[in-house]
Amino acid sequence: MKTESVLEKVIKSGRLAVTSECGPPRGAVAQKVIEKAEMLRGYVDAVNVTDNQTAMVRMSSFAAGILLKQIGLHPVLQMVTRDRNRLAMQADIIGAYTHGINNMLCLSGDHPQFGDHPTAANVHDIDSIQFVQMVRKMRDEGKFQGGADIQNPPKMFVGAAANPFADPYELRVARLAKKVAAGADFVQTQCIYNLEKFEQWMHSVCERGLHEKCAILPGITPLKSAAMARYMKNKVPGMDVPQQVVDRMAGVAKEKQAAEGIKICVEAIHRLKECKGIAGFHIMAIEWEQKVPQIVEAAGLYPRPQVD
Amino acid sequence: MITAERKPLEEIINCVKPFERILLVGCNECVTVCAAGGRKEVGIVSSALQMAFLKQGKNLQIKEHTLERQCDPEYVEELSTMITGVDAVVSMACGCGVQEVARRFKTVPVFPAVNTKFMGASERQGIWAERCQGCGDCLLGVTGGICPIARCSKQLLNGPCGGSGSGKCEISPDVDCAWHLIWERLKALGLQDRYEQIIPAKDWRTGRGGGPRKIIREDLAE
Amino acid sequence: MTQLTQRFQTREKVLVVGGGIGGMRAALDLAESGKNVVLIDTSNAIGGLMTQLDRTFPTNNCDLCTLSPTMSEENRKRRIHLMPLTRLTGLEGQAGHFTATLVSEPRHIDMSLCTACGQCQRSFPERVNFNPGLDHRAPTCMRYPQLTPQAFSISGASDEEFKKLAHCCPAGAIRPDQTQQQTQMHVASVVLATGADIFDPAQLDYLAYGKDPDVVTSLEYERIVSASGPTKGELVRPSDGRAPKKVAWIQCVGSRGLQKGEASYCSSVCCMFALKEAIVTRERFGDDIETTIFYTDMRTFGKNYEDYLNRGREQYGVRLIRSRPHSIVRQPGDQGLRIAHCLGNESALQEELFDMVVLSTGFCIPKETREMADQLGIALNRHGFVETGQFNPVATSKEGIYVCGMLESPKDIAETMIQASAAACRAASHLPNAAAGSKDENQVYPPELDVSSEAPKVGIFICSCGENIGGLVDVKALAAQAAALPDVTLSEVLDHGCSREAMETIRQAIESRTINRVVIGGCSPRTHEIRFQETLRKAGLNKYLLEIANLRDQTTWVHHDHPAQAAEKAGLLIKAAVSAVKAARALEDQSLPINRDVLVVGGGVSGMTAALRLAGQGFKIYLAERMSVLGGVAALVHRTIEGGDIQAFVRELIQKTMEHKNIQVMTNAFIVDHSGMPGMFKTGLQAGPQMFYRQISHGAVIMATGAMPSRPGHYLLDEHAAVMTQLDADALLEEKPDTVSGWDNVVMVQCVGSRCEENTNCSRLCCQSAVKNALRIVQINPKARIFVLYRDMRTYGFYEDYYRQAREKGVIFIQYDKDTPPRAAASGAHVEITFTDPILARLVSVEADAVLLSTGFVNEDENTEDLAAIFNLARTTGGYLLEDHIKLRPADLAKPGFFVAGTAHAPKNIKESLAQAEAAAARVICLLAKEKINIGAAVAKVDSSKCAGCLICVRACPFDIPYINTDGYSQIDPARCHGCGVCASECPAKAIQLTRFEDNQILAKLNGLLERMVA
Amino acid sequence: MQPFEPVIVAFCCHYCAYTAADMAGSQRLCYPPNVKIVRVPCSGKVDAIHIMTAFQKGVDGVYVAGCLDGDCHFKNGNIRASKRVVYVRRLLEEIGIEPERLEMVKISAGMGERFARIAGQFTEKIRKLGPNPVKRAESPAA
Amino acid sequence: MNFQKQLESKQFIVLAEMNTPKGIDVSRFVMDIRQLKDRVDAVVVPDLDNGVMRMNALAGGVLAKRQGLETLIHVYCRDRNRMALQADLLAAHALGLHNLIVAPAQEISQCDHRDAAVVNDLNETGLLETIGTLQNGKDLAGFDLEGRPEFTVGCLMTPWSDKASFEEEIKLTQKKISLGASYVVTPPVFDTGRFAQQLAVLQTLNVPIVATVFLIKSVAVARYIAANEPGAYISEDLIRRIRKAQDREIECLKIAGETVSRLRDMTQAVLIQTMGWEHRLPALLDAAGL
Repeated sequence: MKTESVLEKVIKSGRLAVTSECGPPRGAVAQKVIEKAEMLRGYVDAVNVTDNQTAMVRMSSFAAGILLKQIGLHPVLQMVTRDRNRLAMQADIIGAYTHGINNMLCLSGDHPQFGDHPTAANVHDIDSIQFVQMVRKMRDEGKFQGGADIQNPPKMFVGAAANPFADPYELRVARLAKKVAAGADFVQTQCIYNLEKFEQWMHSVCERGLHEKCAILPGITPLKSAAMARYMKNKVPGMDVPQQVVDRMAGVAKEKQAAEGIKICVEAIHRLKECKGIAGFHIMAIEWEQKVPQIVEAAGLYPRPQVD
Repeated sequence: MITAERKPLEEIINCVKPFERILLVGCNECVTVCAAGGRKEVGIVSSALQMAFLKQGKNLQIKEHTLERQCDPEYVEELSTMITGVDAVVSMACGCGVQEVARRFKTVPVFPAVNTKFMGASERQGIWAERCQGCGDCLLGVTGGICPIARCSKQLLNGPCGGSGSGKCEISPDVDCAWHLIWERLKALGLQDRYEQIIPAKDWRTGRGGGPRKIIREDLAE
Repeated sequence: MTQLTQRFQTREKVLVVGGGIGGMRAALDLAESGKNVVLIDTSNAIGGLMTQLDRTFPTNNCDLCTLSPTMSEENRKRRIHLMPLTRLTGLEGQAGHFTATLVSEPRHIDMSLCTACGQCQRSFPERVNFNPGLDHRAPTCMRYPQLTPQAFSISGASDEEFKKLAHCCPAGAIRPDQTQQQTQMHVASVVLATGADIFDPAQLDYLAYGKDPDVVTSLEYERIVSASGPTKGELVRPSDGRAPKKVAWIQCVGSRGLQKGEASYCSSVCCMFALKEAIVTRERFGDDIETTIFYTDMRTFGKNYEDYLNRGREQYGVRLIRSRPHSIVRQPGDQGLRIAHCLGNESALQEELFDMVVLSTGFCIPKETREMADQLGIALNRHGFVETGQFNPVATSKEGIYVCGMLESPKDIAETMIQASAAACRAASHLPNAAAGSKDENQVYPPELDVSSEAPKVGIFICSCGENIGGLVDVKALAAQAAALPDVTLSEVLDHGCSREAMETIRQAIESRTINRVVIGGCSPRTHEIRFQETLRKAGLNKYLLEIANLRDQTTWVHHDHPAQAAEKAGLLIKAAVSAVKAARALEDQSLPINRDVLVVGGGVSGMTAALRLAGQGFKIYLAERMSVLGGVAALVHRTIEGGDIQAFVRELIQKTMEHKNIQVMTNAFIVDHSGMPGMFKTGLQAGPQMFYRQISHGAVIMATGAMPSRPGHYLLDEHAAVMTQLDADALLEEKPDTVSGWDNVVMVQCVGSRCEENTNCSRLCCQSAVKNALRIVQINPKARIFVLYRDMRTYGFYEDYYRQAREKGVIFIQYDKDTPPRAAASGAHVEITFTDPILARLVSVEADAVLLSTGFVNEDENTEDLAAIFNLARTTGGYLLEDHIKLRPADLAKPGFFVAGTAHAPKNIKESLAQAEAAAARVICLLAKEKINIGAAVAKVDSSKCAGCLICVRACPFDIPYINTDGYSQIDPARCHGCGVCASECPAKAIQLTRFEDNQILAKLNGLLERMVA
Repeated sequence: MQPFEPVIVAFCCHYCAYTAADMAGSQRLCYPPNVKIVRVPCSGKVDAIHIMTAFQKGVDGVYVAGCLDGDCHFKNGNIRASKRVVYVRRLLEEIGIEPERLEMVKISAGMGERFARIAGQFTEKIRKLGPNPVKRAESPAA
Repeated sequence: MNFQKQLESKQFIVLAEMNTPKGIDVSRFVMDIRQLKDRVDAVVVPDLDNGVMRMNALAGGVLAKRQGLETLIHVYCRDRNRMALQADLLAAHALGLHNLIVAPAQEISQCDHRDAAVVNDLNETGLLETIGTLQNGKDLAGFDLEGRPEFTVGCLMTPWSDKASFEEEIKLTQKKISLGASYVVTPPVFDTGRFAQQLAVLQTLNVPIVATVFLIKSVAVARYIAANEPGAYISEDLIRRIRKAQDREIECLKIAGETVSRLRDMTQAVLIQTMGWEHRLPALLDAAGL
């Protein structure tokens, strides 16, 4: 074991891991975080806490992560390279670790243009791969990025994101390889709707043996409505929603669309369970956390293993 | 070249409001080439300013002049004969020129009339695009001649983010994904394997991170 | 005249015999297309008959005004060697290698010294000739003011008289001892244009001509009403000098006659001539003058002439009486002349008194001309006119000798002009190819003064343009106001700024007052700039030191509702022009190579002939035909009235056209777009069946789009099998002549679908077609009774012979009125035609086996309209293409670079169409013979000290001319620059200026217009 | 007070609009004398500075008259002119001068009638807009 | 968006036909295409259109694509044998041209090189099969290809003059669809009313319909087409409308524009043919309200 992380333990145990996510509120309301997280209790192995998701200011993932930790859940600290330079990032990492947070996801972050502070400086002192590398070095070599030794280095289970669909497609596996080489322990992917294409990607991932060095957790997001499906298809960068999925959502009555969305997502989990190289699922029910237990149960991922 | 864009006229008008006589100085270098501050733009801005003031019954006197280059003191010196009797100077050069003029004429306020934008190239007639951020440590050699610092929205040095589609950046379909370009270029050069080498975190000291920069050529410097 | 220059000693020249309008046109066309011409005339100056006309039909314009530019085109004079008082006495050799013998009479005046002051003539009017033709009426002014050469001649003077003449001549130019000279000359070809004489009515004693002073010929009448005539344009009776109140015209004097000395043919122009004189009389001398024309048939068959006839009758109240007067007598005690005549349907003789009688005399060929023809060995027809081929309109029987104008047959000015150009076209073919171009040598101008360092001294000339400007604006006040502008040296008013005198005034003023900038206030610079520029050059000034304020087209003509503001605007425009001209600089012209390819639209006989003539001269032709085959309407006709085989001719023409290496034939081709200017047009065509779009670059266009046989649904046409058109009958007679042998009664109806509301004009051809078919029917079936129901038989010229022949063969011609047309009713296999017999004055019916309708031609409205819209061409109300000048430029369209041939212009027969096709070809050659088209002096110039090398001009230029040179500056080749100025207006460093339109010039103009508004 | 009579400058391309203006003349069509024509070889020659200067000098309205689309004698000068007019209109707007005082019109050489109509309509429009604000501010002082 | 995605999106697609020059001066071709950027969804480059020898579609297509526009090219059988066709298809793919329209070829007698040899090694359906074979990674001889090209293929319908020929054409088109054509391009539509009647049948083909709009440029052209194109219906009213217009050229553009906008509610796509007046396309699109 590289870390104390429960998530790492579940993965190493060979069972399919389940993570979910929780977006912190836009205000100093700790209760909101706790309410959302409570819905997930017992159904997931770790909860991602997003960092100024979609470039909108929210409670810091660091603080929200501590709140989760306090109620006994296992947060995955998300951090983007957009808002902090390498000093601030490392400071936050050791800070989080001292509060017992031992998972993190290294991201570059959405462009400020999409958010509520389009005039903000777009820092990107380092990029996401350099970030993964930095966290890994802090853990394994006990060194800050600048080369100085760390007293009691933070032992983070390091995650990275991957989008199997973004262009150029042929670079997708190579990019994952690069992240793995940089030190990613697990990877959570973009929401998967185009299962066939994902499977192809996984096939290439496995061909390179990347699944052995790194746990791959495909992202699963239930669609709430046909409108959401269309939006995801047309408006969200890097998203691949096949027309059949949109048609299927649109094919049922409006009030039944939510149920259909969950059905699609459960079917997807069932199918991907069979896919070689999968280490678990990252179920992102955006502003719909209450449905996660239902999905986990229906997908046969309940109960969660006890590893502690 | 350095690109620039004329400031909104209102901003320039507000700057010169308190004055009666101004000297409007163009520059025959980069800002001419990017059609922001050459002789022609000087004429247009001069005319616009005069009209804007005439409307309020004020006869703003404008001397127009365009220097070969505003960023060289020898050229700036040309203005010394014109500066007398002038209340303010409006420079249509890039930030370098404005500062150079201000440095030379200490008693007269100097206002910029253009916003200096970036170092870029003209893609086509009338379209200029950013190409370089002057980071002081060029890595074009490993990125196939395309700069991810200047041209990737997130300054990613190790590959595209997850948001690119059809070769375009997630921030706008008008922006090429720099990494897409890099990748295509590397492929064309048969250098795909270069991609998987991780480019380490950048030393920003060679850029603005290291404070104001200066180049000294010992052999040339006096 | 100067001695023969070297140029005229070469074999490569054309001899033009006769200096009337025909000869002049031919000479000018040849000269303009770069050929050398020797123009001879027996009189002391060129001009011929037309210069004696006061106004020409149907525009009623003053001839002098329209003709003078043709005569004084001085820049062409250098290719025309003029030999007055000269006749052709012999011609040896063959086409391309003739040797002509010319004999010149002495003038007894040294032309290099004569100033045309007229002193000699005032002293010895009997011996000094200046105004020939009407000398017995005591000329008091020059024959016409633009006479070329401006010269007198002396004949028959005694030694004593010569002495006195020498004494009175202030220039010392009298040369008593000059003698007759004979010259031998090599020429490649000859154009005969000696015209015809006017029939002398003195031979016909019943007309009282020569006995009574108030009986005059139409030409004499013309002189009487002419502003330059003996009465200075006052209409007075020769007998007592009183203004006449009743004037009569008698037609067909010396034409269509059988009496002694009369010609049997029709003189073709007299009807229009008389009508014009009657209209002008009413127009100019008052409504209270009664004008009456006694006629046989009103032959207004030319383009839009029928409209003119209707206007004369309806608008001007010209009285028309269909009758041939019996006698003209002045009985004692009569206040006037008594004309006795009978009306058609009444046997009683009528008498009426007139104050003046005008004889519409015809034309005949003088004896001397016939002798000359004999000497040249060319065939004449039985009337003494030069014989030409049926399908070869201006070629005489001898190769290399061509003919035009009245000498070929009686005709009006427009047709003379067409033949003259056609003759020029043919005559030129014996010289080296025109397509090779000719170097345009500059007229010798005085060296240009360098005024760049002088302070501006502006001369302003404000033209009142007759009433056009002066009528609305007080030009004197305008001139006075302009005189007060800074730097103005002179400000004057001119009456007609574009006249030769005015130009001379300007030139002298420039020289005497050392003016270095000129402003003209007048008409549009688009039309007149060139002429004023010429004047500046003659005065030694660069032609770009000129600015024209458009006071007419863009001021007085468009603001006649606001005279005060128009005057104010005129003042401002002058001021702006003064301001701009001060910023003007001396410039040199740039030119572009001319595109010599020609687009011919329409593949009928006219189009093909024009194409072949041009192709033969080395031009490349694009022939666009909208149908799938060539041939046009002529392919439908079998015989000419003379019996010529049209089909064989058309077949041969098509073959030659298809095979010619210089002709690219495009069938199923439609013109869809067009742009450019003469010498560099671009036309887009779409050609089926592939609908391939291609753009053709060419220098000129010949419109030969034709007209179509009319087929109006009258008289049971297309309802009853016995009813057909003359064109149908032509085919029937050719293909199934036997059908005719069963015909007992044949009725032909004339003017079906012509001269009516839907088509007001005469179709010109139908009378000859009817006569042609009648003669052929009679030939096959002599028993057939043929009735021709007509309104006016218009068998003009020699076609009159066939008309008479038909009458002699028993064809019955019955006149009907427009208001009581014949009627047709089906009657089994026959058609019953009912009409009024004017002699019996009752209705008559004929059971016709065949009814032949003379349906004439109509313009194909949709097609010409489409083309006119695309090419931006003007059309007549009947839809035909509108020529530039109905008389003088009948083959030129109003749009420069466009020419017209054949029935696209107006209905005409094949021979006439062919002549116009050749004329159009000649006119095209005139345009395209130049090496280059001058594109003016507007070129982009780069100031390298300002240039930032930004490439903006390189990218902006629509023609890819600028480039960045090795020094890093933009460079623009002036020879390739088109002068649009886009680079100048986009240059961010203001390093580029477009000469002629430099910023300071435009700003100066704006200053002039706006300066008093904001200090 | 005298009614306001606007001063209008029309920059006319020699090949089309200027010819159309002459054509209006030969057809004796009336249009307001307010319009003063400045001949240019191509509408693409009309510099932004020329237009600005005209307004600075107090003109009340300007229109640039070029050939119909696709008919430019110099290929695309008229298209450039149109773009430039849009650009200068924006400048005018920035300094508080009604952009409607400047227009681009397209006329072929044969359209005399259209020329007269546009002259009339444009004059009417400017008459309604009133004097050029630059001149307006100037005149009480003058 | 590539053309395949455009088709899938079910949005209204506007295509413009851009003919290559007969010659080597491509400046007009390129300029005309440039001004269509953001105005049309894709351009179509025909190959030796209507039997006129000109620069081939492959070169034209590459030039068009370089201007940043999605590009479709024609392929046809008259002038090339199966080797040349396959080679060109591979070249097209390598050069980024992934959209094909399989076109019928003009009879050689109607071409501008009437004496040229006619190849017709394959026919239209054979060509469609060939494209399918290539997409499966094989050539017609059964050899493996390095890499598999992917094309979006459409087919052109030949004009029909009556019911029988229409039915015949529908049958043929069905076959082409079964062989891989994923959309069809109709002959020019002059009268949308008449077209509406045929549309029901066309829709049974179950693929996107691209209706062709042909720009009539003059009365003479209108007359010619009405007389010579089978099934082309041009009403007298339409001809009168052109004749009465103050500016015929603009009226013709308007007519085509209006046809485009009417077809907007009827078909998924239109193809505008201007045959030489490509520079007028922006005005036409303006008239269509696009």
